[in-house]
Amino acid sequence: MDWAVIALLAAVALPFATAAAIFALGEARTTARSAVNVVGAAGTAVAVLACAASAWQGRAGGPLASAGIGLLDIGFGFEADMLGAVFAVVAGVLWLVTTVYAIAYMSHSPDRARFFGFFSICVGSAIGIALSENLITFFVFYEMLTLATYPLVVHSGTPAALRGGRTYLMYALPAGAALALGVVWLHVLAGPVSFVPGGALPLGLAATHPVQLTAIFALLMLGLGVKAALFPLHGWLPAAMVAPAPVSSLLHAVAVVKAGVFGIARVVLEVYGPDAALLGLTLPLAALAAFTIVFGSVRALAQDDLKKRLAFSTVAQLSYIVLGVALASPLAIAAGIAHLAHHAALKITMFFTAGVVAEEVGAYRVSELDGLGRRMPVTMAAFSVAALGIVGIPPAAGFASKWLLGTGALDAGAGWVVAVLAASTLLNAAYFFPIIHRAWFRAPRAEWATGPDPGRAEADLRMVVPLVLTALAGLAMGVLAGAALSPARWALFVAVMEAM
Amino acid sequence: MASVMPKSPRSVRLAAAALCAGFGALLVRAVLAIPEDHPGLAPVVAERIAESGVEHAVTAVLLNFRSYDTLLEIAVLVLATIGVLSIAGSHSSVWAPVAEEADPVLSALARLLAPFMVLASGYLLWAGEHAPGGAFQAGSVLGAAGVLLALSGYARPAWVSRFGLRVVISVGLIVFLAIAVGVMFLGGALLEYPDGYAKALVLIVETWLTVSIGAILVSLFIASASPIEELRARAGDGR
Amino acid sequence: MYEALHMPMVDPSAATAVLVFALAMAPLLAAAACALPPTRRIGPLLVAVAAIPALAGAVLLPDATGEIAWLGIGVHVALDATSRAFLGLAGVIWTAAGLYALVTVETRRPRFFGFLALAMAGNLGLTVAIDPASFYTLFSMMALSTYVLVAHGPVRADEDSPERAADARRSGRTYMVFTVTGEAVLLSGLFVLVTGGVPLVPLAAVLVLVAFGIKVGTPGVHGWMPVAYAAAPPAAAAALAGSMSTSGVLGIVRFAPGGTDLPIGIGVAVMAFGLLAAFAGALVGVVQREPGVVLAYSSVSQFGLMTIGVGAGLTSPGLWPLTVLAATVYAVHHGLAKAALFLGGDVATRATRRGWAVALTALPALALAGVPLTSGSVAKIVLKEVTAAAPAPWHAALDTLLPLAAVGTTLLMVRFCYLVWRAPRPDGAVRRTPALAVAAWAALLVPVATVIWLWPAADAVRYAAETSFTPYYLWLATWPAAAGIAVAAAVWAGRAWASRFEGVLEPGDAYAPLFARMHAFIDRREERVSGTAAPATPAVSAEERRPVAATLLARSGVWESGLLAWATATSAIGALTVLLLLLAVRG
Amino acid sequence: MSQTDIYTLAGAALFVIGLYGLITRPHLIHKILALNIMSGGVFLVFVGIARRVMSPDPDPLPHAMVLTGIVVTVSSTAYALALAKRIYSETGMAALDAPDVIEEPEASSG
Amino acid sequence: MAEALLAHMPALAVVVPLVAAPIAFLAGARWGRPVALVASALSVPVAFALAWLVSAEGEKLRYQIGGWEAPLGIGLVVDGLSATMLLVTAVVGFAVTVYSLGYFADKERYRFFWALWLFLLASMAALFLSADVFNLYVCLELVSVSAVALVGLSGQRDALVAAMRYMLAAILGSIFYLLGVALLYGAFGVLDLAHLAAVLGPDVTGQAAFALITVGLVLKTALFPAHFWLPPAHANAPSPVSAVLSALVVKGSFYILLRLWTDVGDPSYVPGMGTLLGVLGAMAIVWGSVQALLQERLKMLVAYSTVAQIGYLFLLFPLVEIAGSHVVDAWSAGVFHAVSHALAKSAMFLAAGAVLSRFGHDRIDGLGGLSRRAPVTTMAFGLSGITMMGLPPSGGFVVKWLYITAAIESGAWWWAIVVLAGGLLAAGYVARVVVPGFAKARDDASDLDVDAGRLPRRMEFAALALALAALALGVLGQPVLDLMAVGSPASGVIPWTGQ
Repeated sequence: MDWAVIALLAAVALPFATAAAIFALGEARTTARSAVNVVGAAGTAVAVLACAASAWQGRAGGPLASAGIGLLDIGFGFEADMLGAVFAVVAGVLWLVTTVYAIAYMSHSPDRARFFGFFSICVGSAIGIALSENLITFFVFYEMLTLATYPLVVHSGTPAALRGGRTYLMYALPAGAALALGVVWLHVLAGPVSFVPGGALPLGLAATHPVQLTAIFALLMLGLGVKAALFPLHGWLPAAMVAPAPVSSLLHAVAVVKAGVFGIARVVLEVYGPDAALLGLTLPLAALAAFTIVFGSVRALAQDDLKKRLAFSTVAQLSYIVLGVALASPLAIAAGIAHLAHHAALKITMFFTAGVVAEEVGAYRVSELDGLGRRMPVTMAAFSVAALGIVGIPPAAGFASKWLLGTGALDAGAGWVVAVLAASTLLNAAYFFPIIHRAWFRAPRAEWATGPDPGRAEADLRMVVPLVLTALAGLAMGVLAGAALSPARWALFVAVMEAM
Repeated sequence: MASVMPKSPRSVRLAAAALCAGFGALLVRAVLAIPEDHPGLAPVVAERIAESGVEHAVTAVLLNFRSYDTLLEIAVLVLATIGVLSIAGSHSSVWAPVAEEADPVLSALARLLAPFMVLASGYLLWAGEHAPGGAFQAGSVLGAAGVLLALSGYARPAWVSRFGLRVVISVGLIVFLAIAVGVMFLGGALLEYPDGYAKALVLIVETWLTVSIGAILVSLFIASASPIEELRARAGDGR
Repeated sequence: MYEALHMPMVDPSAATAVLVFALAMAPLLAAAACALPPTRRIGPLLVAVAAIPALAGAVLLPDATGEIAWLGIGVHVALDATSRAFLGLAGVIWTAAGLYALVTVETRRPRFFGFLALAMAGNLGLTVAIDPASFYTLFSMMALSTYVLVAHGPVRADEDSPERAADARRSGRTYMVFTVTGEAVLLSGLFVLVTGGVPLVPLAAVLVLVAFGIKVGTPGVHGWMPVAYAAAPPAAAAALAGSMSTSGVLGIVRFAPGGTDLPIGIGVAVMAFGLLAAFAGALVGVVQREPGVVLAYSSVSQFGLMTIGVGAGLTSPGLWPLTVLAATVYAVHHGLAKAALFLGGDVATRATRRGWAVALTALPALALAGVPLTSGSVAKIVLKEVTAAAPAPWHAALDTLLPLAAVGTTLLMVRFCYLVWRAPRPDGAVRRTPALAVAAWAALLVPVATVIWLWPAADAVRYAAETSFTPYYLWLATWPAAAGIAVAAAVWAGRAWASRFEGVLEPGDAYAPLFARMHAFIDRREERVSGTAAPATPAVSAEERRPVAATLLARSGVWESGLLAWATATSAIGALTVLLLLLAVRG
Repeated sequence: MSQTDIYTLAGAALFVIGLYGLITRPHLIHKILALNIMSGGVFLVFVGIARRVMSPDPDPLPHAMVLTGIVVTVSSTAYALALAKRIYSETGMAALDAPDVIEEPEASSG
Repeated sequence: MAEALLAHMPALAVVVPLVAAPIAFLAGARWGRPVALVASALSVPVAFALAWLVSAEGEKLRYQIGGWEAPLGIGLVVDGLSATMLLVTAVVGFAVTVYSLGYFADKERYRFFWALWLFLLASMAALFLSADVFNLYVCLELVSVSAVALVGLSGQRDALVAAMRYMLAAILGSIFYLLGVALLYGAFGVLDLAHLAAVLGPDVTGQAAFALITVGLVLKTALFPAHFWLPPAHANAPSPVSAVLSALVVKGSFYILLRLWTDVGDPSYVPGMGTLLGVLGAMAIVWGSVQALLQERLKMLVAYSTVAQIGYLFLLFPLVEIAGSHVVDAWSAGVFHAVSHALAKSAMFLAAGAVLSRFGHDRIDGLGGLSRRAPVTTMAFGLSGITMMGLPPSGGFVVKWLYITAAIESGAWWWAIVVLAGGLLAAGYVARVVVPGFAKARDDASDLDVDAGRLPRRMEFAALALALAALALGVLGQPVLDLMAVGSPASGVIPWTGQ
């Protein structure tokens, strides 16, 4: 086994091993558990980066690191390819950051062993999703993610949390059923489906079985659309915001939701490939994504709860990725894939901030954020950078995706997308700028001034440093979008491969 | 027991009658279709009976050709007995005198009959080798003797301890199993009696089975026979 | 972006371009200085001088082009005649504004200077970034940072109050609505422009023109301008009016698809909007009560004139290079003059005895009016060269109308000077206007007077400069100003009657009621939301309504107990037996 | 219809009768008895089958099976009776279902 | 010696627990425990050895008891199916034994448990090995009596009534079965399964016999609507017993059905029978799940879950009947379900039993904060719930995968809908237990006794181990799939064995 295979297996296995160790250590041994957690996360980060490196080595059609185990006639397989590496690195690296954040954030919370254990499982599932070589492996990890997220959503155990969790399951489980049906059906129809850039369906199948393939596509989208929060399957995401901040940050802004869009990318690009357009499946998907973008933004506008506003923003932003993939021109695909990383860094920053704000000053609503910039300037600066980035204000990363998406849409002959982007930009600004405005331009709320050092009272460094890092990453990914190995450049490589 | 005998509603009875009528008709159809032109396994039994160590075909089937059935059947019997013991309350309710005061006539009759019944049991056991009979019949008679004694006020003999009771219930099965497994050490399969030993081994098995079956039947009877009121009273005490 | 897939070729001449860009980005360092605690004190000073490197670059460096591939999604930089002019303009104005702010802004300095620097960097950078993405990036950086400046509130600590700060934030809100809309339209337009292909060029043109139209206060999308100009601190207003709005002109010059065969209607429409701006700006402006608002409407009017030129240029492809030159010259002239007016107005109102200040302020005012010997007269001649080539009815009409517009400009300037003169005197403690502020203003007057004469070799400009001394043009430049002054005198004479018109139109004119409603709505909503700690949602209503499914579910439990009853169950088995036997014996 | 059919038909009849009783008789002892009647029916069917065989002696296999079956039935009946008795002693009831499922008695036959 | 030992493995699988049973009876309350532990532990290597033998051989093994060849004597047959079931029995049996050591700690009341328990294990082994229809009857009775005796063991009122109901149903089922055997013998004159398969022909008596046997076994398997005895019996039995009843005992009668319908005959022997069983199975899935949603007691919920999960077993028949060349997927699905459900359901009952014995009640309403109070047990319950839902990675998922594949392949896609709907309903009832477990522990809302002591670790971990095993089947299930395919009716066309 060469290093690449070891890295591949380690990337998938380490989070699960970490989870097992956390469960075994139990509630009482906080220090050991945290140490294990950080070490596991760091190891995972290294492993996913190594996977990315091996994917980069094999980018020109060279052999990719792969491993698997047989079951039925297809088995579970893993492979470190360029597309998967994007998601794996995003999930793996942000996990390390989030772990540090979460250890501080949860330091006074009960049931931490349970929390961190399931958290690790979620990340492992996300990485498994990223590195899956075929549809069934993908599905297995996808469903694991579904379940492992649940305990985190309901972690606080309040009635609201339980309600949120129930809503989550009500969406996720039927979706899993639809996905299962789609996956099996496709397997029956097309045989084992490995992900191949440019599509994996046997030649001529689209011509002979158009109706079945369309139905399967619909089932798959139904299954994946829930995690991707495509309208009208998005309802669980705002409800799931009852989860603790680290969950909202990494899972509901990155790992879980992006598992959905990543799956859509896999299915559209590497299963259906050109057949998707041939069967007329991409345009409806693009239209749905476009609608979701506008819809999510409009809903975000009406939310006073900070995390819900962010959640609806996520609903809208995820559809950028779907839209890019559905448009299927190289630049649009690149936009989608790049946005996977861009949005991750930006949105996680915002959720980190929301958590810090809730924890430190007990503010949960946008209307409670008056003057917060003066109370915790670094935190709110990071938030503002991220918000501007999401709006698509250059030079933060959101703009790079938006630019690629716009040009890609026109390449694909879908000029209407530009109008959607414009509308989305306006709406994004309309729901984010008031937050920034409040934080920086309104007089601070009276009760905050009573602290020992009212002017400068940032939260625990273990929380502030992660969110600053992610904000900087979000900035850097935009500023250095053209640099080698930037997500945008990487996405372009992938997109060119996919489109060939 | 209870003074009222409830019945099901008329609708249930009508539905059941209709169902049973239909079922009966179909069953008759199936039963009448049983072919009469094949011999079953009788010829095979007849062919191999000489190797079985017994002369009577049914006994040969029961204790040699299909001795495995019998082994399991004894297991059922022992098992049921354990089950009864497990819900009958304490050991003491088993093999306890059923009646407080023995009927003098019954008592005399029991004294008179019991030795003969034991004797008859022995005969049945011996006869089973070549004529209808065998361990079950013998055990039944033995059990009947025990029941008679119990009904006539005889208590459990003092030497029959808890452990002793368990031994006597299970000894037949244990011996049977020991022989079944023991012959495997002689190179055969399970229950494969070595040539020439079949007769003796079958007899040994039957003898111990008779003892156990007798004991089991008595136990079952007595466990079921103790007065309900007494049981209820005991249950009431327990609460 | 496809090129980005391969490693970019290193262009030897690119070094200069990279250097220019780096110089333009120098304010970012100053911004960082403002943000970081250790250097926070010297941050403002650094900001004040942050534009000087770029200015030096504009003056000293040779023409150059190049690409910085790793930055953003690839930044294309060019230092050519146009960008040199705009970079120079920006450098001068930002330096003056920065120095002026350094000594006049007393409140919230770190934030103010930090964002001043960000806006500065964006403004300086966009003058040399020639690819759409980078231009847009820097344009956005500039425009959005400006929000902080507009919403800053009073600069003097003794005038600061929550109410006034809130007023400023409302102005900022207005600014933001227009700016973000502009960003979105611009982005759309740039997308279409870059990838839309030939058939979509008209669409691209319209989108780009609308987007930059917002920046230059084209009628219909001008509403923010009077509000923001008036609300911004004077230094910021000077930069905003002098340089940042002017970058809208640069945007049009760079990205409006001039030089191509556009439908003539676009050019004509642009000219029509320009004319409307020129006259309506003047008419609405003269009834305003605040000097800043008057200047804003003056900007509307002035940009209208430039718009007329652009419109004319768009009507014929061959005319575009001259149009670019004319727009550039006019933009530089106007930018410098307008910045000087803003600073001068502030210097004057700060003074108790303000005669000298008003007098000096009149200089750029006269330049705007285009009186002879001023930059205005030359700029107008260059512009006229373009409009002269406009299609048939327009060229004649413009000949008649443009001088009338100059009358309007003169009236606005008179009104401005009057308002400054009449502005309330600072009471009580005498606060001297800082010498550096006065110096910064005065320094700005120098290029106002000189730059047009020192314009780098461009035949059209040189020709215009020479032409401006011909009697015809002297007359042409003089009479509108004279007429304007005459009208002003007449109004003064009839001020009892005329004063009824004062303030008939709020800043923002047609938009004013809209703004009022918007602010009222948002303010109300914010108050309401802030006031209630928890939303009044019914706690159990959803739980208590029992859906049909739940009822069925509960009912099924009853059925199950029926199924569990012995008679039912065994009957079911009997039925099953009958069924199975029927299947079995039917053969 | 041969002579042996009488056995098998009688067995079938017993089976059905037993089934009817099992369904309709709520009393536990009745149910146990009904099951025994059904078993008896099955044994009769076996006996009939043993006699059908084309040989002078009856087939010993069904007989052996009947014997085994009897012992098994005895065992389970014994356990069922013990159970019924224990239930009665615990609950005072000799039926499986709550009284409301069963109709009120028409007459006492105890 | 080793070879001789291997040759006797089929007999040993029965004999080991069967010998231990009376010994445990003799040994009494105290010494019955080690006897049971040793015997159940020994069964595990025996079962593995058998599995290994069968895999190595690649075809059915026969063992003739008493040395009498088939039509006369009784044979034991070991093929992939029986080896698989034996393996599951041994593994679950051992885990439950370990659990029971904790559950029945020092309880004189349960002194007969160990003997009854070993009889049950022995009878299950005998049943899975028997190659003779009449011997199977005796095995069935042995299973039933030991199972019923175990249900009634506690002597509590509900348990006794449940046991009575179970007993009557079991006897009724046996009688139907025996009547079927009588008719089979009457029709064909043989009892051995292989000989029966050889002579089986279209014959009214034979078909009626199959119908009667099916009724009897359906009753014993508690397929809807014959499930009336199961919920009270499984819910009121001592928890280790519940585990084995749900995991193994119902599978015993299903196993015989499977043998008869896919090994001796095939579903087309009585046309329409497969579809009928499938429809009942589908109804069981829906009805059982819905009832599970309504239960107030944890163990009742789990019992109704069994009613539902039994339905999955019977989906095998219509799919095998219509699947044509895709028999393999449907058949494997059914058998694999028997395996994975056995592991998961026993884990579930053990977990439920742990809750019940620790907190003294199993009212679902009173389980708030369970995950905090008993994390390992909650985890075990949740993990086995994953198998119930059929979500990956679990054995249940493999089942779902195979069933859906078979349904789509054969064009009978509605069975796939049933399978998926059942998974969702399962999620519903699993959530009813797991969700309150996450609820914030408030003193007024939780009914969990704060002072309740710790459960013995072996109890909690026995449940967890079984749940993990069920989960592992979803990833590492290939050896099991390979094993059960050996000598199966579908082995000729099973692609994964390469045959």
